[in-house]
Amino acid sequence: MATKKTKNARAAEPLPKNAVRNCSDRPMPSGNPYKPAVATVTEVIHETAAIKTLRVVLDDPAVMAAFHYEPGQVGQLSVFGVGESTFVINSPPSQKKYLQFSVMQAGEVTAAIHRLTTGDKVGVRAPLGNFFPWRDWRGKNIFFVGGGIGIAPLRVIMLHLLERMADYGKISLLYGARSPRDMAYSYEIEGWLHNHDLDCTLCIDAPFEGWRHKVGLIPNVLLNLAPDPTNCIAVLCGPPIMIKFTLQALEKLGFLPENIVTTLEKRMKCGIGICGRCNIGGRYICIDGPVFTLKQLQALPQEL
Amino acid sequence: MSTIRILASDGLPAFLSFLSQKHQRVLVPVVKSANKRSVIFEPWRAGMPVVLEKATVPPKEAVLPQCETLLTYKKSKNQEDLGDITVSLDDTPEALSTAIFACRPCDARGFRVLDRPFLNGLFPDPYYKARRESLTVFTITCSSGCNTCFCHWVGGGPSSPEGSDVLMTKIEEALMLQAISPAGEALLKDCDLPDGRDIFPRAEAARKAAWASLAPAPDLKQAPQKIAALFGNDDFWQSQTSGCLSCGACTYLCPACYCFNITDEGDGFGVHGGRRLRSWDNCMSSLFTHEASGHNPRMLKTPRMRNRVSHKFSTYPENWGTFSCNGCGRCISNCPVSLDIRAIVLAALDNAG
Amino acid sequence: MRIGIFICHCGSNIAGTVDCARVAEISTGFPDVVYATDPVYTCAEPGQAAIEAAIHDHRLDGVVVASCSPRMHEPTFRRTVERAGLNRYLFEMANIREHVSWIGKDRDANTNKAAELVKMAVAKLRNNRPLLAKSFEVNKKVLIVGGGVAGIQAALDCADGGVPVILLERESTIGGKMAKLDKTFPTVDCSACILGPKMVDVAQHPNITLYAYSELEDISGYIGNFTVKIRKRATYVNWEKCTGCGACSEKCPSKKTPDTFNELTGVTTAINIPFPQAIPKKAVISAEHCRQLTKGKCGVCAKICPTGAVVYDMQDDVVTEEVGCIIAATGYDLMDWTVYREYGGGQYPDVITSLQYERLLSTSGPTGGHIRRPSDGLEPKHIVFIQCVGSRDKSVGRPYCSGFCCMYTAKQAVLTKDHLPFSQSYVFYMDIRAPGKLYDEFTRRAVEEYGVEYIRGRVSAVYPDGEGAYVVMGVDTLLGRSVEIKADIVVLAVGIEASRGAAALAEKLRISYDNYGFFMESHVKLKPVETNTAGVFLAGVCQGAKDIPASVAQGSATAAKVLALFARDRLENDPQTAQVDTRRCVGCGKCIRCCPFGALKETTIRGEIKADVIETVCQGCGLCTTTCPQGAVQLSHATDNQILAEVNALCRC
Amino acid sequence: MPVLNSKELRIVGFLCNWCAYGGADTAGVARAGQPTDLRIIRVPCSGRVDPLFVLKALLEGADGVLVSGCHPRDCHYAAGNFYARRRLEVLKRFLPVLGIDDARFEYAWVSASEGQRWQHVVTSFTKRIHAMGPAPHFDDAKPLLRVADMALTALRPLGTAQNAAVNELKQVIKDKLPELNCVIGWQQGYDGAHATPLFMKTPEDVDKLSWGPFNVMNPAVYLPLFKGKKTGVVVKGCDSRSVVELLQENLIKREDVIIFALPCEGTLDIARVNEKLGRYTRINAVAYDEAGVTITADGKEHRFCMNDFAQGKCYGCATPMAVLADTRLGEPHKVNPVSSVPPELAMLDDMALSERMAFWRGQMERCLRCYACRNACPMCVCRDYCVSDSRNPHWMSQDADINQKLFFQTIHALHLSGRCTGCGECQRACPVGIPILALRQQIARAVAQLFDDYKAGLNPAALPPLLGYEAHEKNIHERDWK
Repeated sequence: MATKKTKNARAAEPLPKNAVRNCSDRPMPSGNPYKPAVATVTEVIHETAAIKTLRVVLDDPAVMAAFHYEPGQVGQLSVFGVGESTFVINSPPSQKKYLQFSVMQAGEVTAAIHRLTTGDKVGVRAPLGNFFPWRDWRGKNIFFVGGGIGIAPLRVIMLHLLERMADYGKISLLYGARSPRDMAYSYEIEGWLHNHDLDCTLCIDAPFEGWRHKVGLIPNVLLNLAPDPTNCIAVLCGPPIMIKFTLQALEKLGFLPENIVTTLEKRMKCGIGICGRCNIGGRYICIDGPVFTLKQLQALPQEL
Repeated sequence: MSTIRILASDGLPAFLSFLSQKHQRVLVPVVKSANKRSVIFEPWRAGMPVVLEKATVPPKEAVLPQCETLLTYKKSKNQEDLGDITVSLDDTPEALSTAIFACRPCDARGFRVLDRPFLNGLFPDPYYKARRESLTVFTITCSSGCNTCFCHWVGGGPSSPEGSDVLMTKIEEALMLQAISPAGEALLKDCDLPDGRDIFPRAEAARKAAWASLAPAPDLKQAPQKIAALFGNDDFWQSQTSGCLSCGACTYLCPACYCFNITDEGDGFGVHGGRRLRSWDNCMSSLFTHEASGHNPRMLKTPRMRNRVSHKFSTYPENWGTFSCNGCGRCISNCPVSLDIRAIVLAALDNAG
Repeated sequence: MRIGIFICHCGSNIAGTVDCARVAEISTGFPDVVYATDPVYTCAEPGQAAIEAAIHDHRLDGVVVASCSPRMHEPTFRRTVERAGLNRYLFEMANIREHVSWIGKDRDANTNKAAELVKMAVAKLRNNRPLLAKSFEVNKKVLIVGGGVAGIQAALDCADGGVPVILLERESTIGGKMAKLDKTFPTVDCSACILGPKMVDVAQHPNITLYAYSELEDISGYIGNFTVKIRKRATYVNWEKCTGCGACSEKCPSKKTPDTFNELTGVTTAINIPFPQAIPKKAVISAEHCRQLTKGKCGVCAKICPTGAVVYDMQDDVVTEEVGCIIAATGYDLMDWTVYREYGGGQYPDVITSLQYERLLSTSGPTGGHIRRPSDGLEPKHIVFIQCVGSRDKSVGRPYCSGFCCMYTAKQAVLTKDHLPFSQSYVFYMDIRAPGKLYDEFTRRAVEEYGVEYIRGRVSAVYPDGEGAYVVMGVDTLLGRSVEIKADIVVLAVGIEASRGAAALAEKLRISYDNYGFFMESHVKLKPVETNTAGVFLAGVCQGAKDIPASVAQGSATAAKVLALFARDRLENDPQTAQVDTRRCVGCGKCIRCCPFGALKETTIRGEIKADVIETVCQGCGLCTTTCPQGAVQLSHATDNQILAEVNALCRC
Repeated sequence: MPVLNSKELRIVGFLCNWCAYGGADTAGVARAGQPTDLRIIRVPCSGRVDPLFVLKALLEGADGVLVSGCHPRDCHYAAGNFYARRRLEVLKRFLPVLGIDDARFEYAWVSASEGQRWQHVVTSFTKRIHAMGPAPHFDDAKPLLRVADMALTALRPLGTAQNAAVNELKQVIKDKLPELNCVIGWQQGYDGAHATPLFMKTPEDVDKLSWGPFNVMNPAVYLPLFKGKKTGVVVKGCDSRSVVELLQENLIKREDVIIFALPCEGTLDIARVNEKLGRYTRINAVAYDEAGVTITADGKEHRFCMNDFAQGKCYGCATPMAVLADTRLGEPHKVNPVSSVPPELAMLDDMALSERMAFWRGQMERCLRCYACRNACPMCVCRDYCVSDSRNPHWMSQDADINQKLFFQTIHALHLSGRCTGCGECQRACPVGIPILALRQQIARAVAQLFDDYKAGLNPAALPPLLGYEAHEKNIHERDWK
């Protein structure tokens, strides 16, 4: 009864160059992009009062084994019955046993994620979005600046680079939070501090009893550290206000816009460039981002 | 020359019945008269009075329903260990093979606007695809323009064939049916309507007359750049937006708007399971971009209006090479406060010029 | 979530008509349920232990018990789950006893219904969130409104317990109605002799601050932290200086002032001290009757006063006090008995109320304790007492029993015989209610030793016989005949109602009151002195009719409540309060207008007006949640989503 | 778990914890046998029972809903049941306009000691529901389309306000302009048959101000957006009621708004005008006379007499002049003070319950959920935070089904209880012409019946009735459960 047709004429329409993103090197889900893979929560880590880290394993062992992503790519994590939300996969790709997401509680979905316990089922649509161009950074110094939950995407790229130390120059991290209690990955930080490959600086906003590290707002601490912009890529992530002032600090230090990299976050639904929420002008954070250089952002309308 | 058939007005029920045999549903415009005349596409049933008017609501629903189930998720328990849950997903698209009968050229062009992001983007949309591929579009050409139409400003026209499988033109009491696509061709060949090649010249004349009735169109070639350049001009956008009520009449009645929302209903337990729904969403609503943190990049109606107009006349063209506005004018005629997108675009051209 | 279900058999109370095992089995199919069982007695110690064990063994983070009414055992089970480490609000109950097994016999229907109630409980529980109480400091000071015997008792007990007391009295002296009584039943001891010392104690107690001639103006705040405004009415006498010598009263030329203390049975002076034992013993000028204040001419008292205490231009003064809790002990007033036209409706001078008669009996009364008729001052010979005048009478809207009239009528009849040995008293009664200790014995003595004639029946009319006496017409229902008795004086046992202004006070205190103005206790049996407003307690007749021993007992009971409350330095609120989602609130203020407790206020967040809940004041009714159109105010533990979950669990199937 | 086959019907009870639930317990303790149909949801107070819970239950499949709480004056929370009584009574009078039998919903006061009374209430209510049988559902109704009869007589002469003192008003506005953020009014829209809002900031803007039968929009809708900024607004009589209601609810401040008023002689029902005009390319001329407008479109003349083409609300309008204004210019026509039933409501009044259900089924099907009704409503101040889009609370799903669409309309209508001034903007804004104003009109009628002919937006000092109560309600009587 139904007339099944292929509309050849339609596919043949030449597309303007903007419509075709160069995504050939990007791992992407195959099949129905709206259909999540069912996964099981294997571990829940209480990072801070507001942040939990989830480790999940895709239920289909074959899919899990073949799952491949690049550092910086995100996943749509869903709690069935509540909805989906976007988070960076912050376990390094070398970690094949599980996928890790760090989630700060803000709205309905994140609250539901915070209520998950070991054994609960979630849906994962991943990997989505672009990634840090780490291959292009070979031979350079990398300076990471993370504020609050912004450490999550930095963690994956940082660990990824540390695994490839030979290819890079000096790797530094400046990680700031409001107070020691607001620092995620506290159980790893000691290791970072003692890692000879990493120059790790911690700071908090206000003095705190027993705090042995720096005190001050990230941009100020950064200006004091004064990293050399030559042959250096600055990668930053954090809340909007921190980004704003850190960018100013980096520019002051002489970093060029093309050498400043950040990841953006906006409300997303489809995650595949259609639903119309996460656009900045004609670019969609979900497919054209989340990783942007400052130079790219400067070319876009200022609507963040 | 493509296949041409002639459909006498009294032959309409028989032809719709023929289409019904070929499709799971045939959507036809019918009058839903209330205190305000509204013409709505509805599945045809024998005896249903069809009006060949421009519908109040475009037939976008045929490919992008107001609400559809993207997937059902069903949770089942392991009886040995009740905490051990298995989730099964079903993502079969809800796709009835559909013929749309008597939409307007602007409506048909709307499908083309949707096709690009849904079919040609980074991720083809399987639900849209399933419906689109089983869709046949019978478009009726317009005999004249109307007070709110501006299809010819944006690349269309009263007899534009774009997006149509069959183009129909009214000649006195009959309809001339002209195959446009191979699918239309096949359908017309298959039906038992008489050949209409001899009336084609009359149809052509009618189409020309319709074109002639239109006022000259302004040149919108510079619109994408000019609107993009106006991005930071808050005064401009504010002055264009002050009357806007932030309702969704413009977007929901637009054949080329396709923003959507995804929401979950139900926890997944029980016989029916839970459903992940896709529903129309409205970029003019504050909640559209409202983030869980409370941050909202388009909290005020001014940036929302800017985004809608930009999408139609600047960023969609930037990505896809053509406007995502077909000039159907529904957003103008149905705006509760009679805002006019034409005026905004013209003002933008003026302002930046 | 991991939910455990416990379907209680309650012995055979539930299992008799509900297949509990089947309900447990059905429950395993409900969302997030990982464990279900059907213990025989869930509330018993082993049953509770089994819940705790299941929480540990099955990693439960939510529990549903289907058993009796949550009004019975919800607190019990909340404590149980809390012992096992769960938040007490991650618990729900399904009432399958009172609402299922006890009211239906159809086993299939009951089993199905029980399962559905469990399903609803599960649906709600899945939306429950842990709630934590907040603690706050307590201002350890108590305000007692009303200085009658109940208030006095409460004040003394609180003060003895070390709590500073503010005692508020509307009249110029404390003592209340009891101070007007001559003797008290059943011991017939002198009222002034037993109350007087207590009143003196009040005056002398270092922990008691007495505001007489004062009223409660306004109140705000919540348990532990009330702010009260007290209006000290102008007495026109500086009480600091007044020694209570009474010289002013002796010389006051305005001698026709109605004597309210004496229930208008006599007259007094415009400046006076109500009675010799008054506390405080201070003079007050009645502004309506004082010549200086009404006509601007006189000034006698000011001249005569040895300490110069009279201040004619005194104004009301409003003082503010901070207290932690409040006791209402506002007592009663007599109902307007003049509606009884058959008794003369207030026109016959010798048809008087029992309280007036009490004043005639009292040595400090207008007749110096001699019983004389108001009309002609003669000693009466025949005295008729009519009971239930405005009690147990639906026709005048007074369906309740005033409680103590039977006893005081007997007392007054006995005292009458003592005063006038040759008199004869008659009592028309409906029933004799004498349930207290030694009460029945007392009424029998009245009949047997004092020859009071009790006639069971209602009086249909009282009218003058034209010779200075009255005819009382009634029916003796025991003998089934009508009776006519000649009376020199008729004493009406007028029913009581809440004291005037009680309703207004209740509204200030945000407590409920019934149709007659009596304040509502929290639970008629188990919380008789608490109200539904935390930190407000009730003592005495303001809560309902009771006699002196009961009032005193209740006064002490409230003191115990106050002392218990103040034993803690900090209080915890019930976390089932409203919460405002400031992101959704548009600041329209509808919730603020509706809140019966004033628990919502406006606040400004980043320049925008939002509603804000004072959690300690919020009582958790949820009216604000219903009122807020955008659902920005949600009552914790009864949120829209929680109730919707129950509705959906029921209706969507 | 379906309702026991043939034995039971679905009856939902909302009981306050303190009285009614206790009463049900007391009945249980007394082994007072009852039908098994009822399922009880325990709430703290009957005041917590949002009428929308009742509607939700009825729309989702309940056959009956019973609400029970403390007797008036016995409320554990002092006044919760007083509020509940008003709201539930309004709901009860609202249900029939939807086609829902109001006998399927009842409320009763039962104290904790009244076990017997509870037994009686449950038994008789269950019997009643069984006598009515399973509730019909909107899903199953066969769509019915019907059009309201618009042949109406107005309470005052309708016209085109040709003599209105527009020029004087313009001068007044120009004089006031310097102290104002802007003045809201109307100007000609994309053609002579359509007006669009005008935000006057300069004298040149003021010159664009139009006054006449095309000024259909209610400018009050914009006022809350200018909260805190002194703003002027030109109003018709009906618009002024919205302004007053906003003042009543403290949503705008009197000192922040300057009201300019001219007498209104009625506005055109643009939908009917458009229908008569049909498809046209351009308007050549619009000519006004006292009684109507003549529109020449594509060379063809169309005559629109105000008496035939006014908006439905204009016929019954009793406030042609602003009820509150800082500047009033001109005298309005005298209004004949008779009460009239608005046309859409009259149409529904004439229908049987089943027809009303079929009617709404037929109407709501085409609802697009665009929320133009909501956003055009001057009283819908939650707009951006409307429960229709919210997940917490999660009243509605995004399903495009009849129940969701109708439920939203009931939310809007009930939220407007005692607040709706009947400006009709919801209905006018609806792009697919659903006569949703009738639902608000029924609420307004119920409120007027219950609360001494109260009408919203007439007196800035009046307390909206659903935000208050009387201990003794003159027009709400307890139902007899004996």
